Amino acid sequence: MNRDPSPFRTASTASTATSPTPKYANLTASTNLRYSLTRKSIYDRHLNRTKTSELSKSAFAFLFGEMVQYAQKKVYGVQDLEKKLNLHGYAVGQRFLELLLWRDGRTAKRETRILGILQFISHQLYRAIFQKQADTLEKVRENEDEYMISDNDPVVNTYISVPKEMSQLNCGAFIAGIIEAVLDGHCFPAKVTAHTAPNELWPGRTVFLIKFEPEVLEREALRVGS
Amino acid sequence: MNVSGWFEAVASCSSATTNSRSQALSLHPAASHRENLTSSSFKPPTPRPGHLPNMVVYAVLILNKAGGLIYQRDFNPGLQKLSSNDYLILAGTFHGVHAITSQISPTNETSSSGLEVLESENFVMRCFQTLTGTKFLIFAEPRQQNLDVVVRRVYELYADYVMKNPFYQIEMPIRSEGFDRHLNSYIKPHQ
Amino acid sequence: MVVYSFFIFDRHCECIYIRQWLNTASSAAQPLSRPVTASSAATVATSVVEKPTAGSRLSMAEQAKLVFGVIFSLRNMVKKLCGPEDSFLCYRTGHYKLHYYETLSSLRFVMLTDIRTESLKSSLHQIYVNLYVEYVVKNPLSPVEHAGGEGVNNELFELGIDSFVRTID
Amino acid sequence: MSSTSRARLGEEVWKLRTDKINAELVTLTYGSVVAQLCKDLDGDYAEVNKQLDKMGYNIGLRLIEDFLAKSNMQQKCANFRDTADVLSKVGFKMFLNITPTIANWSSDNKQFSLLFDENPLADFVELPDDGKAQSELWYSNMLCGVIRGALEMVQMSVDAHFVSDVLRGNDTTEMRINLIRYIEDEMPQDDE
Repeated sequence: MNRDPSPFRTASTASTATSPTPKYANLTASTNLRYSLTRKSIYDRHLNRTKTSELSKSAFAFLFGEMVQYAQKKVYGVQDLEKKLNLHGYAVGQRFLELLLWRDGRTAKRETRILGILQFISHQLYRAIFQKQADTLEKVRENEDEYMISDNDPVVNTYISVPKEMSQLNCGAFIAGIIEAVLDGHCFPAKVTAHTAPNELWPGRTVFLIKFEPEVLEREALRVGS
Repeated sequence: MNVSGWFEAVASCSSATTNSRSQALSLHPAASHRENLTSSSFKPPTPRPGHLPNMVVYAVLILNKAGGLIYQRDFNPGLQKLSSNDYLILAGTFHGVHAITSQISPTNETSSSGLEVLESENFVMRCFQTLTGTKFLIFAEPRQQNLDVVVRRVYELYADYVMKNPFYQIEMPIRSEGFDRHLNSYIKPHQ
Repeated sequence: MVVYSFFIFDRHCECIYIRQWLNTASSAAQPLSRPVTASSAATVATSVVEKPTAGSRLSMAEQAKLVFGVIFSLRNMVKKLCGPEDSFLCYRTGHYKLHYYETLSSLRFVMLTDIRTESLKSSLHQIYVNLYVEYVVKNPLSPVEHAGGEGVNNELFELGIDSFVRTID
Repeated sequence: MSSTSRARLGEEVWKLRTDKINAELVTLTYGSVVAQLCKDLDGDYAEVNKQLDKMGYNIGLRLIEDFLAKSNMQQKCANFRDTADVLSKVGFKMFLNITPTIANWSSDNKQFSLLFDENPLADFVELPDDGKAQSELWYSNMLCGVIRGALEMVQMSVDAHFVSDVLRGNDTTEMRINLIRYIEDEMPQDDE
């Protein structure tokens, strides 16, 4: 896995890397990069420096909004747009996972069971990124391979009103991408999609539907069997 | 007063109407078919910003910087129902009048502000023009004193739920379900 | 309270009376001692030469025209929004307040004051009843129509306005 | 309003009137946007800079309303020095929780620099080692567009661009802002 959460290091592999291959070239080979003498490069700073720092939610909303608008120019239809947002989320998720596990240090544990990884996502990951837990974690009873994580008010959607003609769109696809990356990173390949499922109290309630690849279930079955 | 210029500019945009989000996707119709894996306790919604105490707001209008009407909504009975075309004309007229009211200022002040409060027998209107030229018009029952607070809050909601909505096109009519919803819960209809 | 200016428009939308008071620091205390323009027929081609006065970039004639445009539009807007029974009373900007009173005979009285002034609706009504009707309408020498302001600017009316405005505070 | 009371206003808005979010989420999302552009534009960094500036401009047009609504500023700045002060102490504070230093005023008071000691957008970032990113890409160029767009909405036409960036190996991160002109108030065309 990448040692460095720079957006560039994995940029080219973001969409395909289900099991990232290490790329140490830049770290071992002599680099041509110039570094500031004022010790401001990423290597001069502690990775925990920004662990608790905050920015305004507005700044994120504007950035996210512009990302959606940019993506919208280059897509055909809602599905395509959600796919783009998912990929952005995926890139963010990969890096967040690295940070999270690195920060857990020696206590970091490799989740090996479906329930374990889902709980990791709806608790630790959610808390780290959104300062709250996911609201529910449920299993879809009809389908063995499907689970749902719900968020009553996804932070990316707070200010978004989806126009009528795109009613199927949920920009939570971005968060779905984050979840997908974290699942992939733990070798639980799955497809994650975001769906609007409002209730009376929460008009923006979103359900993330997680559909695991067959091999995940097979492995799980082996573990249960043993 | 020449209102034809702005009129053509906005005539093609339909009036701002409230649109309800279409039915959400129902993932799994039978709710009972779920196993709950968490003990996530029910949390009430975050408290809404305080409602208006004892104040009847009739309507809110928003004009873009060219005087085009981009939002109109009635909250409580008190004003006549006008056709969307009449509202467009009214907005354009007011836009022009507003500019003149700052021109005819008899005082020496260099920074002239246009009309801020208008009173009639039956209503009071607070007009707030932002530094970017957008105008917020709040109509309320006569002799309301706290309209500054209201207008300020409406501006904040606009900044949040209109400006931050990637699907809103600047200067165009506002069709934003989130804005409608939050405005409504702030300016709660009085019976 | 500071009164800046006073206008009367007749039913033909013509300005038949203008009065402006100097707005300087000293005049705030006694705003009425030195009227700048006695009275005038601003809208016709009499020999009225209006100098742009302090605090106003516009000549009085231009100002009257703009004032009328504003009150006419706002009056119509109010009636449109709230029905023909409603009437426009006043507006204020950050710097001044405009008071409006319209008689059933479509005479319009307009007064510009500072923004702290309370509603002048009844005051304007009294100017109409006690001054305009008394000194202009009942004046046998005054014409029925006041084209060009003729007949409004008589001495009694002027004095009446002065002393009346002095009592409004 | 004095410079210190502006700083206080910035603090107050940040502390009391700003909803917060995890900074790393913003940082990584911005990274993802830049990476996407580099990919879409095939490593043409000049184009990436342009696109970032354009996206920022679009944001600026909207962000100004949030700035005005939350800061409750109702008076236009008296001069460009004032504007610089507000930009740094209220604007940057409110959205990115930083207060870049204002420096290097031109003698006609129409140009100044913002020096970024901190830049949350660039935390975690190292530019690609491809021999050209470090001389061509302005990673945080979106900020220039935001400033241009926001000031345009309050009648100031400005040019903003980076002149140095620690990501390029420079010792400072410096943005130059140049007032081109004040835009006249738009008046409706009325015929009196």
